[in-house]
Amino acid sequence: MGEIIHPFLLYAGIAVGGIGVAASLPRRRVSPQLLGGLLGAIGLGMVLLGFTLRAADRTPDQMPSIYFYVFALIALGAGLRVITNRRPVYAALYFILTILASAGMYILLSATFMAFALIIVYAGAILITYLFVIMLATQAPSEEETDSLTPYDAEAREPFFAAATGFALLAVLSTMVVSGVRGLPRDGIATPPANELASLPRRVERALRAAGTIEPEEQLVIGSSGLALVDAQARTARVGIPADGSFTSIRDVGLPEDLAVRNVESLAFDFLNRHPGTIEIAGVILLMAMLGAVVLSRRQVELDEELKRQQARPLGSEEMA
Amino acid sequence: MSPIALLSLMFVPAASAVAVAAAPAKLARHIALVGTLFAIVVGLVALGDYDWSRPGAMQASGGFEWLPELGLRLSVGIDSIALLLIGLTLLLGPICVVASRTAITERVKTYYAWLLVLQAAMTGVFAARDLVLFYICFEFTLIPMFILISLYGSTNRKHAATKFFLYTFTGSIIALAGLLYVVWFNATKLLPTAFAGAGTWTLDIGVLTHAGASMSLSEQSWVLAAMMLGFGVKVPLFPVHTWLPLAHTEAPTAGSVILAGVLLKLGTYGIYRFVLPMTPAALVEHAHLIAVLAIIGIIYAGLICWVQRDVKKLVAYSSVSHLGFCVLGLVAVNGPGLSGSVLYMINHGLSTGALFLLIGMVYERYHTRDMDELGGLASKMPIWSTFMVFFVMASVGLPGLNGFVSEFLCLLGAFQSPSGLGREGLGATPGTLGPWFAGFAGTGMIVAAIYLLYMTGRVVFGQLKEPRGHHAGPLPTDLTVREIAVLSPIAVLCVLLGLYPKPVLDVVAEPVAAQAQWVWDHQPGATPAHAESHGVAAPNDEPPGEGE
Amino acid sequence: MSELVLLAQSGFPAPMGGLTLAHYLFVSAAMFVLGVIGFLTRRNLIIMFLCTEMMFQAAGLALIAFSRFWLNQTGQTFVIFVITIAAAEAALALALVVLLFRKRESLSADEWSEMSG
Amino acid sequence: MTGLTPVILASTGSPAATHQGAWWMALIPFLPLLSCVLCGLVACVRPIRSTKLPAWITVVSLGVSFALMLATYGQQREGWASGASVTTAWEWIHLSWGHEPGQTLIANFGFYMDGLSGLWMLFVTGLGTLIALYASEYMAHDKGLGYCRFFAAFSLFVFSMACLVMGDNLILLYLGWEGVGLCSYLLIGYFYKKPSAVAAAKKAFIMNRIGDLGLALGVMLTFFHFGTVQYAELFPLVQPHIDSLKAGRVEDIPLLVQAIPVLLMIGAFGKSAQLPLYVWLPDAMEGPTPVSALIHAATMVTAGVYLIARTMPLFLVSEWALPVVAWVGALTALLAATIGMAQFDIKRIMAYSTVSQLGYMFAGLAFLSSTGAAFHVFTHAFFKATLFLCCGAVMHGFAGQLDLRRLSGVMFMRGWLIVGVAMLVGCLNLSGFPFTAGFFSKDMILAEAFVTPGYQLLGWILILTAGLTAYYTFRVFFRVFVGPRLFEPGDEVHADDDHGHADHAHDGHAPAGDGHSAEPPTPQPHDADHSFHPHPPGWAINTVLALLAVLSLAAAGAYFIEQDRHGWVGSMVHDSTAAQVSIGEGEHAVHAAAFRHDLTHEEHAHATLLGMNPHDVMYFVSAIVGVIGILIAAALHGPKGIGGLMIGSRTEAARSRADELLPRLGPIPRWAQHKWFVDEFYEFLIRRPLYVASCIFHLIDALLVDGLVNLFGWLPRRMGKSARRAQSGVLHQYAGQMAGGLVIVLFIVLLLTA
Repeated sequence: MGEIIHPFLLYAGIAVGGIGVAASLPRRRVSPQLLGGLLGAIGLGMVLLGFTLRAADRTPDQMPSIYFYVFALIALGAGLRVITNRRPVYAALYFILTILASAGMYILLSATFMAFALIIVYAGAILITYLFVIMLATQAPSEEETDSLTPYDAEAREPFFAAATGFALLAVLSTMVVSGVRGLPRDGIATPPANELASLPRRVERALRAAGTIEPEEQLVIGSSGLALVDAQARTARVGIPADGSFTSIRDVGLPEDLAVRNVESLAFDFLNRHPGTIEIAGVILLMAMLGAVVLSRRQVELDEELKRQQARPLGSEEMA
Repeated sequence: MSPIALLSLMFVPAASAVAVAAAPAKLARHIALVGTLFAIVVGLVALGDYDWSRPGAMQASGGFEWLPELGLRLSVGIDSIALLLIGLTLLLGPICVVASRTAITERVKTYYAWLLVLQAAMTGVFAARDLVLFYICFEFTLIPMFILISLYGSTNRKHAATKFFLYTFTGSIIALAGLLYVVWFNATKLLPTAFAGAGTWTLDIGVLTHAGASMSLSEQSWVLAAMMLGFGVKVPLFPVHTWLPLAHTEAPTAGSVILAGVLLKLGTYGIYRFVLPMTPAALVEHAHLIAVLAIIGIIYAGLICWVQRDVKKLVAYSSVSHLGFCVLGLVAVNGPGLSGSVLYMINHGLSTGALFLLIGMVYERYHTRDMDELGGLASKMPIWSTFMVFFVMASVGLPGLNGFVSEFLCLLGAFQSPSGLGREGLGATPGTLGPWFAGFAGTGMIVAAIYLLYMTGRVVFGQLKEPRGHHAGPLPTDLTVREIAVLSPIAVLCVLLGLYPKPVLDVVAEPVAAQAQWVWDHQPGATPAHAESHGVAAPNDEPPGEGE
Repeated sequence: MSELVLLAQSGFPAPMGGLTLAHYLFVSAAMFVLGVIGFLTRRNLIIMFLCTEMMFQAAGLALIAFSRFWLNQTGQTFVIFVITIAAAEAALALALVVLLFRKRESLSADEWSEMSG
Repeated sequence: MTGLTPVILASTGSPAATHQGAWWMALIPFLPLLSCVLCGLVACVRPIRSTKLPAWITVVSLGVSFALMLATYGQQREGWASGASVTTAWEWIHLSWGHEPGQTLIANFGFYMDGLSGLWMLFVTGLGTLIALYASEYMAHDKGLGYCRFFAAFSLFVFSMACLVMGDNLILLYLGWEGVGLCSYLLIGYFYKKPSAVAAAKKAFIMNRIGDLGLALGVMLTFFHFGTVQYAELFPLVQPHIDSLKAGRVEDIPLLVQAIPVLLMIGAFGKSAQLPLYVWLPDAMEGPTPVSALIHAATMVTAGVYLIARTMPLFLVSEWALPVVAWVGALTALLAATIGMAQFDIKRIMAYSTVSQLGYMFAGLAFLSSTGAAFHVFTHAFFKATLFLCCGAVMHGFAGQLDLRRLSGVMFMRGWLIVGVAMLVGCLNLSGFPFTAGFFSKDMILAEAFVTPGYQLLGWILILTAGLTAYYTFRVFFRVFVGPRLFEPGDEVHADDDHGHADHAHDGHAPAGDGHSAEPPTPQPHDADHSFHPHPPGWAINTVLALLAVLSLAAAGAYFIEQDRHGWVGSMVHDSTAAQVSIGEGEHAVHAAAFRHDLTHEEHAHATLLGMNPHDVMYFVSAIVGVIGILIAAALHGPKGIGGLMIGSRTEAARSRADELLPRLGPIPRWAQHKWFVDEFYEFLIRRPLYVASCIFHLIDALLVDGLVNLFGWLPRRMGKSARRAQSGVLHQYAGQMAGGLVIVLFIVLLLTA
């Protein structure tokens, strides 16, 4: 564990963070949210600092990206506000902030498509639905009590127990993370990249023409499987002059240095090529969800509560002999 | 006789059950009656092909692939013993249907449908030659019975049904564990050269019989314990019998008849079919223990009968007592004992079934079975009383009626033992027990007379006593023609089996002798020479009842 | 070929920049735990669902980080799936919440404990 | 194995050698069975149900059976000398499980006819016919279902008895044995509305069952040892043992063989009402009187005698069996006689006298006098039937009155003379009055007691008993049949008006309490009850009584036919399996016990009684004892001046000199009257503890055995109940449990991978 993070920093940070979260959870009388937030931030800082120090020990040449820290702080800080804010609307709004920060981190991780998809789908669609529902499902404020804070929002349930459980979980999880990461190369890359350019013959050809590497009559040679003949390292491609269904004067040309698969392309390639079943399943799930939502939100015949309860009783009260 | 015939014996009731469920309630009992009668017809037609000269062989054996990946086959086959028990099952079918006519007036379809399903399952148990088929049918009898008791029983029926189900189910799970051990043993511990089927994952009962007999004594003992627990609950043997009186008391009449008539026999049949051939060495080693339990059951349950107030409970306890004789005969492992036991299974089914029918008839009229409220019915219901005395006598084991031959043979089997009081005589039959066992078990005959005559004396004889506030129902005072028709075939069979049991004994003798021979041949240290001394020349390599 | 090109070939242009997988995973874990704590402590059904969304979010972050780490897209593909599930869950859950609110005029989870054994 | 080979079967001339009997011999048992079925059918047909048809069916079928028996006798009598004849009706039990001897159980519906069975069957069918005739009138008040039931059971009884006697194997004998028990049960409980009748029936059956168990085990042991239960094969196999006995090698006889008769004997004790299983027989008098006469006096109760006589070879080889039989027989005879002396119910007195006489027969068997026993059975059957039927006639005429203190001078009433004379004949026989049949048969047994070494004491006991018998027999006669005419009707007087009414329990004996109270009842002059008139017996009863009286006297004649072979009975017995021990065989009778006795006491002097040959002197001794008994009875109970006897003193019905003497004897008469409290003793020592045990078992079953089961069911239920609280239905709690569980699981994973 020592080479990833100093254990003291990790566990102390987690403990401080835990105390902070426990302190800032809503309570009927005092809930020192500011102090809690501060403690949480200190805890987070301790842990991240721990990671960064050790990372810097090994690669002193790379400066850590400041954006990561900003996004992490925003994401977790907003997350803390989601669970501590007494008003559901604010909680939802803070959650949007969390998502935005997450999207930032996605971009740091070169997942640009996912970052924007996240913002559009999550922040844009889902959270707005939440806000609608929050507004729908809030009791109208009465005359005398304009600032209607429902009792169940005002008070957290067993905050210390929950925080303790949660941070015990965090401790265990981070221990696992640390011990799991230890054996891996620092920057990843173990697998050779898939030769995805071969699947994108027109784009390769367009890039080659733009770079002027090939003659106008030449075309990219397409193999029997419909793939372009790009070599395994994605350095050269085979081109030739088409004639009567076959190619003549075939030669290998170097690909331009800046020709790279874009994130969205490689994602689409992976998604459609390698996980077609997943799409189907996802589609079915969405369909079912739609049906379910329709069925559930349909106005139902209102049965008297007591009547229902009586009907339910014989089943529930059946004593097993 | 083809396996198709056997499977159709299961199929006919099952299909009738579907028909009952589909048809209007008004027709339910007619369809059920036609179905059960048709099953008898099918059985009789199939019987035409039965080769009576080889009663010991598994006839009509064969089957279909079911789940070949798991080694499952829908394989069936019967020897004469299974044949007799299937016959009993078929016979009781229409009797139960007719007997339920006035007793069941609500939810008729459910009732008859499950009754028919029960019959199909029971037939399957006796016909199965595949362990899984056997076990499925064995357990499947529980569900219809559970429903019959819990829907159509008397006041405490839910409790009784649950107890019945859980008790017997627990028992048979344990038995299954023992049987699966044999399967595992056969597949992993035996060389394929040992015998045909060894070393494979097979569920064929014949192969497993062979495999079981090759286990070591301690393995056999554990398997024996597991199987005896499972089948013992079903029989029921002494310490695990308490579900039976409860279930009988609460069950509807037809349920009691089937329960006593056939379901209890599943236990003894299981002992005969599995325990004896699969664990021969352990059985001979521990036969004393089982016999002691059986004898305790005979006397203990008999004495308990004496203090019962509920007639049905009395008869239920008497079943425990009676089946003690049956188990005693089985564990004696010799010709008379086993023949007696097999005969006992049939006879007990007839006489106790009839007693339950009679009690049901009184219950329909008076809505009570309490001996304190009923008495002296002879003066009001002479026909009923005549039948009652008749079947009581059959149950007591009066010679000339069916019970005697089997009871006597069971005791005779128990009597035979090489370790008896000095063996100088001609009694050269090997056996596991001895005269003392027969002597103690014989006291059960006295006890049976005590409690059954006590019951007869109170209910049939004496001053007429009827429950207060009794109003005559739609039924006439004495038995109707329908009820007489229900009882008469059983009575006729009782007399026939009592005076002329020879046909049954003849067909039973061969498989039974082979079974006993198998057990004695598979004792540790048994040699063909030893087998010679038991009176059969050739060493017995085929499991009893193998081969078409 | 430089490391950057290699990265580019896989569709991951940006370098990690002094950060490790552990950074992201820790943040993800912390976010997940916040979601757990929120689910455990808050009584408002909607906030509880928000918390589950936060847990999804945490999982998504971890998946993206892994995706970056192994230089393949499987993690991102999975995040699409996670978002799908989250959307479906949100639709159903919110429909349920509306339904429940109609019955009891309250969003408290404590109101609904009919399943007690 | 002791080298018993089937060679013995071939030995011709042995009584066990058999030959094929005529097919119609099988009709002898089956005609009564047919009659039983027919009676049942009659009961089903409403128009003829209430006629006397069942009685006629029974009488005719029994009569034909008797005729067939006579024909059999005539045809086969000569053949029996060389062996029995066997007719097999069908194979009953035939089970084979191996090829060695002893691995095949054969018990056919086969009928075995030799002298012994012939003798028994003659009086069973003959008496059966007569008593059925008697019953046709006696039971006439009950015409209808009950009448059918009575005769069906009656016929079934004769069938069972025939199976018992004629069966060619022990298992068929057992069938008959239990069958007669069943019929006895059904007929004792004939008046099923009377609790006492039902109880008596139950008692009889259960007591018999105890004996039956012994018999069944004996049969099994026989099969176990000899590998057969068929007489034809069995007795030759016993022969070697008898030979070794004769050769003085008692120790060669295996213990197992010696145990067989001990078990068989238990059965005999039960069926023949011997100590300790005799208590059912007096209670059995609850049944209709014809039943008492046929079953409980003449035939069924002699089955035990038959069994022992039939299996005499087995008994011979046992060291203990015959001595036990002797002692049991003698003690039973004495005990029953003492009880009989103190009873007031005349039918019960007869019952005790039956028990007592059976004791004689058993003793006779044990003294190796099968002939004596069989002869006594034969004569006893006639005179005891006569006595019972006379009692029945009285009961019939006086509406169930049986108390001898309430009846007097019956013989001199109009229409009762035949009954009285028949009664006198019976009493004389029973008392062993010189030159009556009973006199000869009893003497045979008594004399043999003194011939057989070691049994002198028993002989004296039996002589004493003979005196007591004479006393109590004539006590009845003097009290009831002679003296001043007086009667009180029994408790059925009002039922007299409505014959055939189902509630009418005709045969009830005196109400409970009366029979036991030492105080004589207050005499009520009969004219106080104007509505009652005793009705004398009709033609059927009179005919039967007269016939029986003659027959019981004529039975003595059997003693004088074939005198060289100890009378007709002796010759019959000689031609049977009981033959080995018939007296006067030349080779003198031995049995194991006697043999031992001889070994220990070297002197083997010829037995004497009072210095003379016991057979000669016994005529005088027993005659004197009998007459003394009668005189004492006359002195104590006889009416004044009857028949020139000057010693009688009774002038009133209920007052006799005996009553004055009674108080001086202290509590003994009361004890005797209470049957020496044997019933109570059994009640407290056996029945009550058994019942208590049953109750305890019932409790154990409900609490302990079932309790354990319920505990096994309760445990998971309890666990589930406590685990149920975790399922609070509160979402947060579930989530907390999940989170906590996740922590724990991950922690464990961490520990494992570390």
